[in-house]
Amino acid sequence: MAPSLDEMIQMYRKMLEIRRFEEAIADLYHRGEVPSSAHLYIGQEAVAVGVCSALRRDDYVLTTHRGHAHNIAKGVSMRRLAAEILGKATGLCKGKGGSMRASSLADGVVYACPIVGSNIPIAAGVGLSIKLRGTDQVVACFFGEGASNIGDFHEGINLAALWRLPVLYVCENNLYALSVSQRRSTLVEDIASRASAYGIPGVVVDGNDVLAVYEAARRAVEDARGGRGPTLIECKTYRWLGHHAGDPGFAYRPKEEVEAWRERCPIKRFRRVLLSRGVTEEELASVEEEVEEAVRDAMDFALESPYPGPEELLRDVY
Amino acid sequence: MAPSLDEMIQMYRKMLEIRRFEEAIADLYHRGEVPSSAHLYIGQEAVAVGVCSALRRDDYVLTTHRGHAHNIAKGVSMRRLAAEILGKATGLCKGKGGSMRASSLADGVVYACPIVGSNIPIAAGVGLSIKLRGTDQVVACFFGEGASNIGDFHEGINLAALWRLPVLYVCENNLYALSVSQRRSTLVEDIASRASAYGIPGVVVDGNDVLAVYEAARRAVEDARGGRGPTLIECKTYRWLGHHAGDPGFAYRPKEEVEAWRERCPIKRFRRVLLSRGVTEEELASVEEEVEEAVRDAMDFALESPYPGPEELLRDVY
Amino acid sequence: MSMVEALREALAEEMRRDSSVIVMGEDVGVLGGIYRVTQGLLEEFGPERVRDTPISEEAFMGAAIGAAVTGLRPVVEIMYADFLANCMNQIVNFAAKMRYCSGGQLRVPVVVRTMVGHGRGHGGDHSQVPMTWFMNIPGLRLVAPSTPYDAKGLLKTAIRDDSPVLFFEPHLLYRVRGPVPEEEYTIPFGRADIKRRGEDVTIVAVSAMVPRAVEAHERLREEGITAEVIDPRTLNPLDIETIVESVKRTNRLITVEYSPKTGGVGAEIAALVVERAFDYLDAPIIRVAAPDVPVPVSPPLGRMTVPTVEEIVEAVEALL
Amino acid sequence: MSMVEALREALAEEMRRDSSVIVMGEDVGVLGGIYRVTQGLLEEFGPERVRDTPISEEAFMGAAIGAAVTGLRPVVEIMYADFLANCMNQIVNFAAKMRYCSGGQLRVPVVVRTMVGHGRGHGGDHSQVPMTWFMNIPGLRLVAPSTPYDAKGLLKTAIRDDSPVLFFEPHLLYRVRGPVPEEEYTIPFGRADIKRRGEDVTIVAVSAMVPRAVEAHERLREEGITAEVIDPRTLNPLDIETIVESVKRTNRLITVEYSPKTGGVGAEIAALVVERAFDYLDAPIIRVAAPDVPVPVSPPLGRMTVPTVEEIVEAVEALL
Ligand SMILES: Cc1ncc(C[n+]2csc(CCOP(=O)(O)OP(=O)(O)O)c2C)c(N)n1
Ligand SMILES: Cc1ncc(C[n+]2csc(CCOP(=O)(O)OP(=O)(O)O)c2C)c(N)n1
Ligand SMILES: [Mg+2]
Ligand SMILES: [Mg+2]
Repeated sequence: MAPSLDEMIQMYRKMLEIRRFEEAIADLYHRGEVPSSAHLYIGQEAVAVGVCSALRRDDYVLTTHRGHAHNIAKGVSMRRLAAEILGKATGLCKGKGGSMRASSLADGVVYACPIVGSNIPIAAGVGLSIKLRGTDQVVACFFGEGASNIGDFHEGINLAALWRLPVLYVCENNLYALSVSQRRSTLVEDIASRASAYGIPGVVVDGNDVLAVYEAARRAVEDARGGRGPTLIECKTYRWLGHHAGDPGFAYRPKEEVEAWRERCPIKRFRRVLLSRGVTEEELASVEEEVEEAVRDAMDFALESPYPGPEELLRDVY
Repeated sequence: MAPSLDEMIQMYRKMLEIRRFEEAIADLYHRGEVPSSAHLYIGQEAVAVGVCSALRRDDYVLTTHRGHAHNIAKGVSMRRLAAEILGKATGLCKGKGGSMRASSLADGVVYACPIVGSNIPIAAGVGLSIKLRGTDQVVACFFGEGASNIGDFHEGINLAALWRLPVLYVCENNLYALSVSQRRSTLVEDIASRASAYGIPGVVVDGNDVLAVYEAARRAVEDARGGRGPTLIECKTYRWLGHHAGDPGFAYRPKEEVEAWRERCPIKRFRRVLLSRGVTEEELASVEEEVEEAVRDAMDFALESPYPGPEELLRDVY
Repeated sequence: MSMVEALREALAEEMRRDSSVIVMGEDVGVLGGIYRVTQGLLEEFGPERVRDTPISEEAFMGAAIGAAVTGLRPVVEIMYADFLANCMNQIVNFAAKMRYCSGGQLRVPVVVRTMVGHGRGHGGDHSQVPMTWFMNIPGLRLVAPSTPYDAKGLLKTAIRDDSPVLFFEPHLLYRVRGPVPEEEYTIPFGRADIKRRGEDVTIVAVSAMVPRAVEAHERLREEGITAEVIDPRTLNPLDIETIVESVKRTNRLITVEYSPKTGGVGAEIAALVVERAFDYLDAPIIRVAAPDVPVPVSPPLGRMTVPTVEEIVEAVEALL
Repeated sequence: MSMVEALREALAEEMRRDSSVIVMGEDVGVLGGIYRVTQGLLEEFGPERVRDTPISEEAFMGAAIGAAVTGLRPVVEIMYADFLANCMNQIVNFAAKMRYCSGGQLRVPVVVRTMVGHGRGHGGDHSQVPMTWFMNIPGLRLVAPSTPYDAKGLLKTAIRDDSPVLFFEPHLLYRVRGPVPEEEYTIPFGRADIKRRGEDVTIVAVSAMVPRAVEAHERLREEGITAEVIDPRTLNPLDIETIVESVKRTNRLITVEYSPKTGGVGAEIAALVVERAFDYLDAPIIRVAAPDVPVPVSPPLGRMTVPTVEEIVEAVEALL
């Protein structure tokens, strides 16, 4: 079941929001406004949006150090997200979590886990809670291909599979884990093939094709809601920039490789699809303008927001 | 390449040594002479002996909480092994390690790791040291099917595979991890199938057929020595007794299942093979007598040995 | 009843009271736990709420956390406290920090029950009393009961608490019996129990060392020495007020634990007492603890790693 | 030269000296480490001895142990000390215990280099100074350098030592420069460095807190107060003799660390001083430390979790 044209325009809007938001954060980072490192998502937008578009508002998401996009795709306020990244009192986590932990339970983004792979068992637990509470929610858990080599991946997916929990495990394979390429971290070609080690389906999709991602996610959601357990979806994609905003990203990647992937821009590509389906240039241009405006507004909000006061230091520990 | 008849008689002797040794330890356990728990290997003898018979004397072994057998199969003194299990000063580890850590570096048994799965990455490291020292040794790492669900399994085998280290990963699938049956711990049927998640060969063998185990190990050793990296060998077998000497082992296993497996005794079975190959009843009877005598001697040695003196308490920490 | 039975009662009562309480861990279901604490729960509450797990400590700890932040109250069993090292990441980097780092959005009502200090020859990696691995981690609650009564009351409090709790059960006391009332009760965190009144010295003993300190009190009384024996019961929060108040009267302090002395619980208690009651101290503080070695299997050596009543008595005599 | 450069020199020199020394960890090869400590090693020593690993802390720590007990001397990098929680099992249950539990058969010459206390807004699970997770673990050596000179000399000693060593590198001091001689040298474990002589108070500062304590010394001198500043340099073994000798002269002690106060390094030092120099103490011991909270990202809050020179000065003034 493909999304409607309206839904597709919404997806386009989300992808663009992510792109512009990350560009703006990169800018703030270089101006020294971001207290932590910022791991940008540019180039991978089709994954977050494809998956989250297949989710309901009351479904859950668990994300990672590279998690701004999943927040945006899930409908979290860009204002409060930007404020969080800047460590402001108006941030999603009052500025205590920052870029790597920015999340909004009210919007279903349970947490961003900056320790690689740790969200995989936690997502199983969210699935367990869904199952025991008897709702028909699902949870999508995002992680990189690098995370697929840590024990949490193995233990967590095995547990979710065994207990047939309603989890989508979404591996964002951007070919690198910091400086280490996939082929220097495992002999396996497709991370999705590891699904067989847990007796669950594994699917490889073009992670730069938002409709392909959407369709894979939609099927996995159907299975999960139907009590048939988790799916491992591997989205082949690429991060255009460095590992984080301060990393040029060329010390360990050939320039040509980066260039080749930039050619495959998921946003441009989807834009062409929309035009071919009859959406007009004008419609898209107005979306684009609205997005720019919304991102500018978010950054202004974040920049103008106050830092938390000292009384916040000792709050929220217990 | 099958073992010679002489080698086969040696294998028979080793299997019998393990059986009688474990029976004697069970006896001592019930008489209160064993300070720790003792995880007995009875029923699984073909695995330790099949694999270790394919190893050279200077090859390495890493074992587990259920590790008496691998020591015996690798040629460790039964006297010093029994003394270790009893916590005596003459033990392999001066009585400090006990049953669960009994090991003898001089005989190539590097260590027994009582935390499930922890020996899997350690074995990778032994393989790395072999590789860098440029010897053509190999290391065999034993663990249960229960251990295949812990992160160490995943991370450790992936690392050994990636670096093409000379390791045999031997999964002793006795169907239970303490009280939890395999099908209540994973959806996967054959643990060996997980090898594909690391890009290495996985082999399933009848773990009660010592010649089948030997042959699988021999091939894996050949690959490992040839620089072609690790193999995951799964040996399907069964422990006749409880998880440890104090566990009757029936609370979680159907009596019929236990009975059925006892019918498939690896020692009786191998005895029939030997007879069919022309070994005489008398030859086997004399082996059997020698083994009984050797085990009795080992237990006497252990019982008569002194405990370590108090000066040992503070030694060996640094 | 024994501590095992008291713990079992606490679990069963809380599971009856609140359907969001679930139990998970290795061998907790069909077998009822290797120490039988969870026996009968599977039968009463069924396999959805009483879950045998694969050998995957990091995963089921993480799963408990994920379940906790979305509405359940999981009680996890870690078979030996040594295996906390296998899920340290989930405990320290997630359970302890998610509430703070989410700006208060998340609550992590997980209880981690675990057995400490086997006390028989199970060896170095199966005998630890690893409370101090977690004392430097804000966000956790640390509970160390020493009687069936305390075990039951504190476990019920732990299950109802919205913070992650590590609940350390001493193997040495599992089978020791003690009174437990019929009526429902809970014990608040952060309230030490003064086991014996005394005027000459304060002994703060932790976990399985409490009955030994009490026995030391009895022996010392025969010599005309009265030792005040305090069981803090929870190490986080720590009822330092009760300890300080006692030291202000006795002017002497001994701590007793069965973890290695260096970096042990006694260090923190000693440092706090020096901070708050320095002028009242008439003598150095003695920390009775295990020697700084892994626990050996061999019985005569192994015994030397668990402080005895004699050692406590001697420490008191050395102070006076 | 900076501490980063000094560490790099130590690694290169030891790798030249002894072909059994290897380096492994995440991003240590092609990238040269995210803090560039291992830069150039891949080029000089090749991919067999300088190994980028997958994101598998438990596995490469275990592999380092396996390699160590069979003849190599691996130096492992754990990118953030917080990730020690991801390989706690291998460190605590194996590296620390294998020598003892094997009755002395095995030696585990592994060095674990790790970055502590990021000190900028990297957040709760990327900022810890987790030394006390390991103080209660016999079998480990704990090293905490505060100058390029010490870092180089101690790392060389660590690599040559037959015991497992956790080597805590303070991010706050990575880029601070200091003199390092041309000639080869090593620094023995268990020798504190008296950074400043003084008569009025002893300040024992750890890791990145050492330069702050030195600065506090300078400020106090203007007020006519002389503080003796001691850097223990290794926490296990701990040179308690030097500290005690100092306190016997100054009669006052302050400890400074940037881990949460509860269960911190200061507790053990305070307890030892009370044990050995009680009669010389004229005042309570003050522990200057981080507050008991996870480290928040927001800059004004984050800054409150790293003790300042002012806090140290104020602590001294409060004592006198
Ligand atoms: C357990 C752990 N080890 C190391 C790190 C440091 N680290 C942060 S992100 C990262 C790379 C992650 O790669 P991948 O999972 O592919 O995600 P990507 O960054 O490519 O999105 C590393 C090594 C970490 N956060 N956690
Ligand atoms: C990490 C860890 N968790 C739990 C245990 C307790 N334990 C010891 S043996 C065992 C079962 C192991 O099963 P398996 O790996 O199949 O080996 P088997 O005992 O069947 O030989 C368990 C759960 C442990 N030692 N280590
Ligand atoms: Mg990646
Ligand atoms: Mg098994």
